[in-house]
Amino acid sequence: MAFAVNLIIGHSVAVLTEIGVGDIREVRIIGWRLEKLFSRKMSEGKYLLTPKWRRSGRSGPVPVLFLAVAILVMGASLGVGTPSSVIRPGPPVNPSLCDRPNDAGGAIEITWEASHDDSRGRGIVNSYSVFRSTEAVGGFANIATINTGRDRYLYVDDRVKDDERYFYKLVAETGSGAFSEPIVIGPVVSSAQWFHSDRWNMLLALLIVSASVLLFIWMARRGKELYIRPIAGLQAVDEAVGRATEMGRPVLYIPGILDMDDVQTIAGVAILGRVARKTAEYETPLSVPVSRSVVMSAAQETVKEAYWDVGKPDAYHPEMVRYLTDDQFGFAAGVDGIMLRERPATVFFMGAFYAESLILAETGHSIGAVQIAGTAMTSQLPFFVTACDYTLIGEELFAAGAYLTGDPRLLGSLKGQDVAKGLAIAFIVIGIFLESFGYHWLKDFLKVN
Amino acid sequence: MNLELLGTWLAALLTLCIFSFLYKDNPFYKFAEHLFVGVSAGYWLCYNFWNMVKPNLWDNLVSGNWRYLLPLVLGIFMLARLVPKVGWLSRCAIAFMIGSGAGIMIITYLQTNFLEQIKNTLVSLNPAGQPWYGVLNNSLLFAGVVSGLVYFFFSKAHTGVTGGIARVGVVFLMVCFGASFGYTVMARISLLIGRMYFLLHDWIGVV
Amino acid sequence: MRRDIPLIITFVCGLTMIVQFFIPHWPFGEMKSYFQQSYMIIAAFAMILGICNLTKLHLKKIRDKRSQWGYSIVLLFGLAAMTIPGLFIGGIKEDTIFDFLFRNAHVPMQATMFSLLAFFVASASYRAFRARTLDAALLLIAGFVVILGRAPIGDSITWFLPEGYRMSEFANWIMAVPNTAGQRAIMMGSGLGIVATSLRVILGIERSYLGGE
Amino acid sequence: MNHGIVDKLKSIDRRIIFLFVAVAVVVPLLYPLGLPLKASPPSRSLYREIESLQSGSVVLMAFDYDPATDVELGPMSLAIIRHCFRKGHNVIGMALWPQGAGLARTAFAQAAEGYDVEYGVDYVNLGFKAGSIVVIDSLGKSIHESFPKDVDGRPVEDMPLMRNVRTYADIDFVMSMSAGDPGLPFWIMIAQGRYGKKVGGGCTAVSAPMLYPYYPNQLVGLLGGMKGAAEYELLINTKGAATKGMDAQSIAHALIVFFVIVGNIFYFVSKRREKRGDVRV
Repeated sequence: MAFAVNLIIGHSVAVLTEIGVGDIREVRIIGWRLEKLFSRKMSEGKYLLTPKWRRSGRSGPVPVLFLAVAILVMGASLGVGTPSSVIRPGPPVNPSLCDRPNDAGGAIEITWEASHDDSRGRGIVNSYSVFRSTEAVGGFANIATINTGRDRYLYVDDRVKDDERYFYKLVAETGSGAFSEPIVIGPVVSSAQWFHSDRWNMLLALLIVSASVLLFIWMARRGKELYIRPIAGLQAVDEAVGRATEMGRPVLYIPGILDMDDVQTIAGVAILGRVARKTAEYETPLSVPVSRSVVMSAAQETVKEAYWDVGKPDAYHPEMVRYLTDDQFGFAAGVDGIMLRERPATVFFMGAFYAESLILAETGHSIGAVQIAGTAMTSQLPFFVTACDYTLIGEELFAAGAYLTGDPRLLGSLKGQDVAKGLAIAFIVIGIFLESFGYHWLKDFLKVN
Repeated sequence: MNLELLGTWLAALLTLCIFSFLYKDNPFYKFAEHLFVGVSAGYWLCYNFWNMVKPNLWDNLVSGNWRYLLPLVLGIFMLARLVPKVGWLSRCAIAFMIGSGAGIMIITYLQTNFLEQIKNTLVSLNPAGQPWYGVLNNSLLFAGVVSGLVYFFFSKAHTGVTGGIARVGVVFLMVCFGASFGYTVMARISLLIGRMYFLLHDWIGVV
Repeated sequence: MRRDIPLIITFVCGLTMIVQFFIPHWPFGEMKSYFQQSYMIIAAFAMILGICNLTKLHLKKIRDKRSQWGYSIVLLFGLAAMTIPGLFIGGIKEDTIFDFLFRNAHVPMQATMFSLLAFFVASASYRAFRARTLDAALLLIAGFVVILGRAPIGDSITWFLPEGYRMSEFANWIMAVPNTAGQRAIMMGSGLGIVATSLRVILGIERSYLGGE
Repeated sequence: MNHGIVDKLKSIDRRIIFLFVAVAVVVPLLYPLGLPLKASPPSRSLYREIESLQSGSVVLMAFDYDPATDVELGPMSLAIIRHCFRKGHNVIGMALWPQGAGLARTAFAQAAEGYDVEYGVDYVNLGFKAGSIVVIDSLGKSIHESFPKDVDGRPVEDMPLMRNVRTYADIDFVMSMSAGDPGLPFWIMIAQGRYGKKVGGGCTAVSAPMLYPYYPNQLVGLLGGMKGAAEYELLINTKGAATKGMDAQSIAHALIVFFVIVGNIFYFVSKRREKRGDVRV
C-alpha cells in the first residue's frame, strides 16, 4: 500500500517539478508527509487528518490538503515523463571507510550518515546501495542494499581480501527507483591486527592476578610462612570429634558427590585428613561413604596416612571408606540409611553437593548429630547454614584445605587472590568517589569489549 | 489407541511410579529410577552424536577439513581407558579438555565475574541527580560488596575493624543466601505444580 | 614421559586460549571456535566411555545374578530403547520414536525427580531449618520475605500496608540491593578462585586431574 | 505446652508433611482462589521495553531451554511473543538448546492464534544451532551464514522478514529464555557487551538471584520463574498457564513458611527445657 502511494507521489512530484511548480524541496516534504499519512491512516482505515498532523506542519492543513489533491490529480491526469532522473534524492552524508579494527582481517567498515532525504530526515529515500570495486573508476559491483531507519549507518563488508585496495560507491535510492548522486570513496586496505586494542585492561588484570598468585606460590615453596586467618568451622572440628567420643558414637564424613577433579573434593579430602587424625587420637569410629571410585582410593590413602602418623595403624580399616553408588539420589538414600543405622554423633559435609544436601542435612539433624558443612555450591549453602551447626562458606572451604595441608600451591593462590581482592576494593572505593563527582573514566576503563 | 494418548498414559504412570517413593522406597520407584538412568544415558548419547559428533566432526571430515582429525584422535584416546594397557593415552584427551577449558575460564571469569562486577559497583553516591533512596541503595550496594569481599579475605584475622566489616559482610551474604533459598524453594514448587497440572489436566482432565 | 605429554598439552592448549583473546590475527582468531568444537567432540567421546562403563557394570550384575539384577535389565532396556531409534531409526527429530520417549518418559521422569525435592524441602523446613544462630535467623527471615513476596500471597497478607510498601516490594528490594551486593562479592571471590586454579592447572602446578600425585 | 504433644509433633512422620504439600498444590489447582498479582520492576521494564519499540521492530528471541524447564519458561515465551505480535513487532526465534527449536515451534503456533501474522513475514523460527557462545558471536557477522535455513529447512534468504535482517545491527532487541548454560549470561556477554544490543529475557527461578546483578545495567528486564511468567501474563492482560499455577504456588509457599516457624517454635521450646534440665537428649 505504502509503496503504491509512494509511487504515485513520486511521479506526481516529478511531474510538478518538471512543469516548474513551486520549490522542489517544499514539494518533496509534502510528498513525504502525504506518504506517511496515507500509509498510516490507510492501515487504520481512516483518512482523517489528526491533530498531530496539524501541529507538525509548517504549512497548515488546508494548503497541504489542497496541494495533495492537486498533486494527485495532476499526477493521474498527466502521467508522463521519466521522473527518476529528475527527483534525485540527496546522497549519503559524510561517508567513510576503515579497516575493521581488532579482527583477523578480511573486513572493511563503511559508515555514513543519513541522506537529507532519508525517512528520518525529510525525504523519500528508502534504501542505500553499496558497490565495491578494486579501481577508482568502473568495475563497481553491488554488494549490499540497506534499508533506512537510522541516523548513522554501518555496513561491514567481510568479503574482501587483505592487502588489496578497494573503492566503494554509495547511492541513496527512493522507492520509485530514483538514485542519488553516487559517492565514491577509497582506497582502503583491510588487514589483520596483532593486538586487540580494546583489551589492554584485561591484559593488565590478567598480569596482575597471575603475577601475585605465582609470586606467593613461589614464596610459599621457598618456605615462607604465610598467614591464614583461623576459620570458625575448622576450630569446631576437635570439639565435634570429642563429643562423638564422649557419646561413644561414630563420626560420619561425606566429601561431596563430585569426582577428584573438583577442587572442592580435594579440599574435602584434605579436611578429612585432619578429622581422621582426631578420630585416630580419640579412637572414635569413622565412616566415610563416597560416590566416586577415585575419591574412594584417595580418601582411603588419606585416612590410612592419618592413622599411621598418629601411631595407631592398627585402628585403621580400609572399610572405613565405602563406595556406595555414583547415582545422586541413590547415594543420598544410602547415606540416609547409614545415618539411621549407625546414628553418628557428628556429621561432616565437606565438598561439592547438589540437591541431595537437603535430604542429608535433614536426616542428620533428625538423629540429633552435630553437623559441620562446607561447600562452594551457593545454591546449597542456604540449606547447610540453616540445618548445620557450622558452615564453611565458599572460599572458606578452599582456605581450610590450604590451612590444613599447608600446600604451598593452595596457600600461595589464596594469598594471590587476596591481593586481587584488595585491589578490587581499592578500585571500588576510588571509582565510587570519581563517579560521585562526575568522572567516568575509571568505569570506562573497566569496560571489556 | 492414538499415540498422543499412549504418551500421556506412559508419562502419567512413570510420574506416579516416582511419586510413590514419597510413601516409601518400593519396586515401582526402583523400576522408574533405573529406567530413568538408562533412558537419560541413551538420550545424552544420541544428543551428543547428532549435535556434536555429526556436525562438528563427521561433516567437517567429510568435507575434507582435515584439522578435525585431531579431536577424532583425542576422542579415540579417551576410549583407550577401556583397555588398561593403553589407558594412559586418555590422559592426553583429558589434558586437552582441562587445558583449553582452563584457558577459556581464566578469560571469561576475569572479565564477567571480576572486571565487569567492579565496573557495575561503581555507582554515584552524590545526592544531586538522584533521589535519597537511590543514594541509600547505592551506599548499601557499595557497603555490601566491599564488606563481602573483606569476609573472604584470608590474610587478616577477623578482629577489630576488619572483624566488624567482615561481620557486616556476613549479614549481606546471609540475606543473599536467604534470597536463593527462596528462589530454590519456588522453583521446586513450580516443578511440582507442573507435574500436578499435567496429571490433573492432561491425564485425568479435571482442571 | 606419560606424565609430561599431558602436561605439555594442557599448557599449550591453555595458553592458546588465553592468547587468542588478545590476538585477532590468524591463526589465533580462529582458535577459539576450533578448540571449542574439538572440546565438544572429545566430551562426546567421554560420554561414550561413561556409557560403556555403565553397560559393563550392569551386564556384569546380570551375569553374576547379583541382588536386584532385574533392575539392571530395566536400565539396559531404557538405554537401548533410546539409543537404537535415536541413532538408527529416524534420528532425534520431532515425531520419531526417540522424540516420543524423550517427551513422554525422559522429561516427565526428570521433572518428577526434581519435584520430589519440593516435598523434601517442606519436610526439611519442618524438621531441620533452625534459627540456631543470628546468621541462620537472618537467612530464614530474608528467605521468608522472598518466598512470600515472590508469590501473590505476600501482598495479600500485607494488605494493611500502603501500596508500594508491601511484601512484594520488599522482596524486590532484597533482590535488587542486598542480594545483588552479596552475589557480587561471591561472584568476585569465586571468580578469582577459578582464575587462580585454572592458572595453576595451565602451568602444571596443579596436576590432581591426572589422578593423584 | 504439654511436653508429650511437642515431642510427638516434633517427630511427626514425614509422610504427613508430604501429604500437606500435595494438598496445598492440588486443591488450589482444582479450586482457584484468584489472589491478586502485581508485576515486579524487572518484569515491568521488560514489558516497557517491548511496548516502547516502534511497530515493525525486529526482536530476536532465543529459546535456550528444554522441556524439563518448560513449566517455567514456556508460559513466558508465549506471553512475550503474544505481546510482540500485538505490537506489530517481527520475531525471530532461534535456539541454543536442541529441544528449544521444537518448543519455539509450539510457542509460535499458540501465539499466532488470534493475530494476523504470517510465517516468514512476521516471524521465523531459525531452529537450533550447536556452539553456544560461538553462535551468539557469529550472529554479529552474519545471521544468514549461521542460519542458512530455518527449522524446517526452508532457505532463510527467501523470507521477506529475513531479507533485511543480516546482523545484530538490524535487530532492535535481543531476548533469551534461559534455563542455564548456554543462556542469558552469554547473550549479555556477547550481544550486549560486544555488540551493544539491549538484552532482556527470562530465566528459571533457581537462576534468578544469580542474574539479578546484571539488572538493570546489562540486562534491560528479567522474568524469574513461573511468577515472572504470571506477571507478564498480567501485564499483557492475557491469562495463561502461569497465572493458573500462582494460587498453588502461594499456598505452598505459605505452607513452607508455616513449617519453618512451627519447627523453630518446637526447637526453642525444647531448647529451653534442655536448659532447665527437664530432658536430656
